Amino acid sequence: MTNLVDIPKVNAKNMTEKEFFYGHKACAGCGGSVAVRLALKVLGERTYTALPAGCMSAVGFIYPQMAFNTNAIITTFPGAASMASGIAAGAKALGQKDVKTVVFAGDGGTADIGFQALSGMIDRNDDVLYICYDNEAYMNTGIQKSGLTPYGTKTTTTPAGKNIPGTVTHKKNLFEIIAAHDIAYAATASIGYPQDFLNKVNKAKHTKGATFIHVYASCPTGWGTPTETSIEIAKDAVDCGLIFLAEFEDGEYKLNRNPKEFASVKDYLKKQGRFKHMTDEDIQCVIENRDRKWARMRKQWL
Amino acid sequence: MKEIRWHGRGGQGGFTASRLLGIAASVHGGKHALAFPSFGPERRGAPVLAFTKIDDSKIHDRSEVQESDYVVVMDETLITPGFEKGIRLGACILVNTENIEKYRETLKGFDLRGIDATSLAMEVLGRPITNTAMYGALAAASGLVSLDAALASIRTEMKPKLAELNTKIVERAFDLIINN
Amino acid sequence: MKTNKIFISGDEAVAQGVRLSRPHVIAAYPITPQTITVERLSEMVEAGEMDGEYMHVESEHSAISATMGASAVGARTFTASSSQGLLYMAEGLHYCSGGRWPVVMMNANRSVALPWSIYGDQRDSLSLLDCGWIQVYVEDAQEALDMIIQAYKIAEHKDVLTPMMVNLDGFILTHTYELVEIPEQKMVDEFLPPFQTPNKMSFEEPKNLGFSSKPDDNTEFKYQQNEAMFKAVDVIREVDQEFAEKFGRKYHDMVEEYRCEDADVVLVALGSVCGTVRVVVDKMRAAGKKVGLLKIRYMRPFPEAEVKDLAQRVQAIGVIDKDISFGYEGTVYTNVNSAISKIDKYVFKSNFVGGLGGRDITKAEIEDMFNHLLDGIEKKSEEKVEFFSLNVETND
Amino acid sequence: MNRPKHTEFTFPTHIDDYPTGPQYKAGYLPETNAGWRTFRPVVDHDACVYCLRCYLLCPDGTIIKDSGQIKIDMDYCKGCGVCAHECPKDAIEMVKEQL
Repeated sequence: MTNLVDIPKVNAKNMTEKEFFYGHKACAGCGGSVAVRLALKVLGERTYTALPAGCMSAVGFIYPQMAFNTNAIITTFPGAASMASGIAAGAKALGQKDVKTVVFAGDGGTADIGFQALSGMIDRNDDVLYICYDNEAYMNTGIQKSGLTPYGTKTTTTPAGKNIPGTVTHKKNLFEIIAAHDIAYAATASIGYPQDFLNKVNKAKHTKGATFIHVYASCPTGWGTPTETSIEIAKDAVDCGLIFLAEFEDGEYKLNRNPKEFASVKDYLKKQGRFKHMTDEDIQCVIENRDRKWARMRKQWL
Repeated sequence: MKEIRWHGRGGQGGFTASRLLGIAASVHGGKHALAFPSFGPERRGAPVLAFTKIDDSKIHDRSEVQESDYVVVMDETLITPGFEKGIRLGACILVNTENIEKYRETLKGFDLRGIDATSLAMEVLGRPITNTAMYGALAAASGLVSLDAALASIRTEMKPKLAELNTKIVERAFDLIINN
Repeated sequence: MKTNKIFISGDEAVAQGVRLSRPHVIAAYPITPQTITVERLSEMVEAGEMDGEYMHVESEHSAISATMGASAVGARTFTASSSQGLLYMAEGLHYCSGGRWPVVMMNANRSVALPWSIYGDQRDSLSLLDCGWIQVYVEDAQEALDMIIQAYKIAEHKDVLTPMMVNLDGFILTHTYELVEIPEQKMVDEFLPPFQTPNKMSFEEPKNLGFSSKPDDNTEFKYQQNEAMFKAVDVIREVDQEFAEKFGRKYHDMVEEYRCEDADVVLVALGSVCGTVRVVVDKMRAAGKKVGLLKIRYMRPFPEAEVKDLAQRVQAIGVIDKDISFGYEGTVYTNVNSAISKIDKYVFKSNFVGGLGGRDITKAEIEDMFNHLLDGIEKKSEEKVEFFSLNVETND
Repeated sequence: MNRPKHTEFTFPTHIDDYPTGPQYKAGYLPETNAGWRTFRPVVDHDACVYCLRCYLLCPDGTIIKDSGQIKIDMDYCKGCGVCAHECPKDAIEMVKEQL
């Protein structure tokens, strides 16, 4: 295995000028496209990209407009990981060297419908980097609840009203479910911390076998935020502790950021249309859940 | 066409014997053969059937065996009421038993042949695996395949060490029937 | 010609055909009665008799996804399934044909739940007739092996680029052992060239695959796909001819007529039951009855020309369906009927639905069908769609 | 070529003009996205320190490094304003598009 310490860092100054995701039809200010664009710049030319049904495939490949300036393919909704596995197996069988296969799938495509295939891909340790860009709902179909939609979120299938305060379940603990497969490398990230994300993609690129990155990626359309704040809001989520930055490597968890104090959860939520309806009680529920999670992570991971 | 029905218990090798017969008849005997188990999941210990069809020309008939010409019973406890259904009158029924006479009354109208395959298997293999003994006995009783073809099928199908023991048992069983 | 005949099952014959075709990637999930095929393939990979990657996928959906992915980088691929597994692949089957990836699949024809049944009928593949795959049905283990090799050549042909499903009846073929000739690797290599396709991602010529199309273009892509299926008819003929010249076995292209040349009535069937029908035809012919068999080999593309041609020559046609399209009739019958309706002549017709969930189809039953058709041409029986071999009385 | 450029597209007139199946040249762009903008970014190069934060974070990758200066591909900028909002020197201003 490559000594990860020796990998040259990729940053804004030295990264390739090539754009691999260009001319796409994503919403203005789309956080998912920041994640896809940056990851592909780290991964480079010799990459096969697989995307299930979802925003990034819907905005990328509408004949004749081909926005992936690299080899890319749309997969079935449940079959992103398995098609990527097949690509990696095909490339190996054909003797192709220095090739990486990457998946970009949304939260629904990853934590819900695509989960079985993802689990199989990790189990087989196929040479695929699976990146889940998490915007916390099915955005491509018009904002419906997924397994990664957090408590309190108003979506079109979890409307907030007098009787039900929007989504009543907490986010599925995707990162630890993935880590429980004893995967070679997994990480969480946020486009609000782009250099951290670049570093993690770079690490995954140089790790043979199955790797996974869960990147928090804002959606101004689904979240009810101004387009220009997409990066800021993804940073706020980390700063208020609702999203954490961590890695799982060699069987060990690592918290990349462990702030003494969190920024205000309420401020983060109230910036977004999807949480506008939340009462102080609802917000308290979110905070308590965050604190439970952090207490456990700090106890077990540090 | 000759149709052979094998009675055994899951794990006793009845289907293997049906295939050995098919191999002997086709690969080593120049005839055509089909061999198949009673379809479905095989559970250890459960009563199971296997079949072999042998003919001089290509066998097209894929329907179930309804009039067996030969029946091999690897374990005599498998002779239960209704056993004789689907057996052609006058067909040869070969039973692994110490005493074939006790079936004369219940299985009237059939050509009954007995062989104590269990003792033979214990003597040669040291284990009560009777499928190849019954196979050798059937070869002798039916003349469907020659002894040479039967022995050749064992060598085709089994690894050398196992084949050595099993050719011995086939020969012994063959002799027992011929000289009986 | 040097021959090598071994006594193997239909499942094992398929595995031999796959080995000889040298796929780069095999992805499959076990399901009775297909499992033995993938077990044998795993053993061949383990033993170093094959170079391909064997992927232990976690479902049939992933099996078809993985083969598509591998095909999309230019790899030759194989998968296998049956019944519930095939249905679980259904999304991928449409996807694969639309993507023009010439994946080759073996399907062990098995009943579809509920009630659960692991035994054979053809409802699995026939209910997926419209998913854009070439579908061939074989009659014995030798044909199964030979058709796997042919399937790659047909599916990968530049005018076709369409996936192909080789169907063999569960248990009756998959689990029955018979003498099968194993072709020489060298000859298969000469017959089957390496896989080439424009429809792949490569670093020399990067591509975006599997894109969306707007209403402006979608129909054209579907037209193209349909055209490719029609072109497959010619390719099937060429490949079968070339195969016959090379290996000495000919499978009569789209259909095989058995003793139809002067027949008054003909039974149409798919797969292994054709063998039993042959036996009955011989018996009835010996008794002076002018009966014959039309073995449909390909259900897609459908042998319309062949069925019409036969209908012009005979007075009655019966169709055995090991399937039922609930609320109507057997699927094979619907297709055959559609072809017959295009000729300007009355043909007495009937549909015999049976063999469901593994029930045996007996020679006596087949003889009854022929007699019904013979009566029909003398106006002594009526056209019907019936479930035959029911064990109980019905309300009709 | 570092990024694909807008390319004229000839619409198929014969069925054979279509690719065999859904596959096409990567990075082929018959359409621009310029029409999506209400506001356009305008860079004050004197204030810009070339930190490249805007380059890094542009969702559409339209910011170009050009020997010490940034340039913006206005064919594909959608005017989201991320660059202006994230600029630590306030060197980018969003101004209303004029017809």
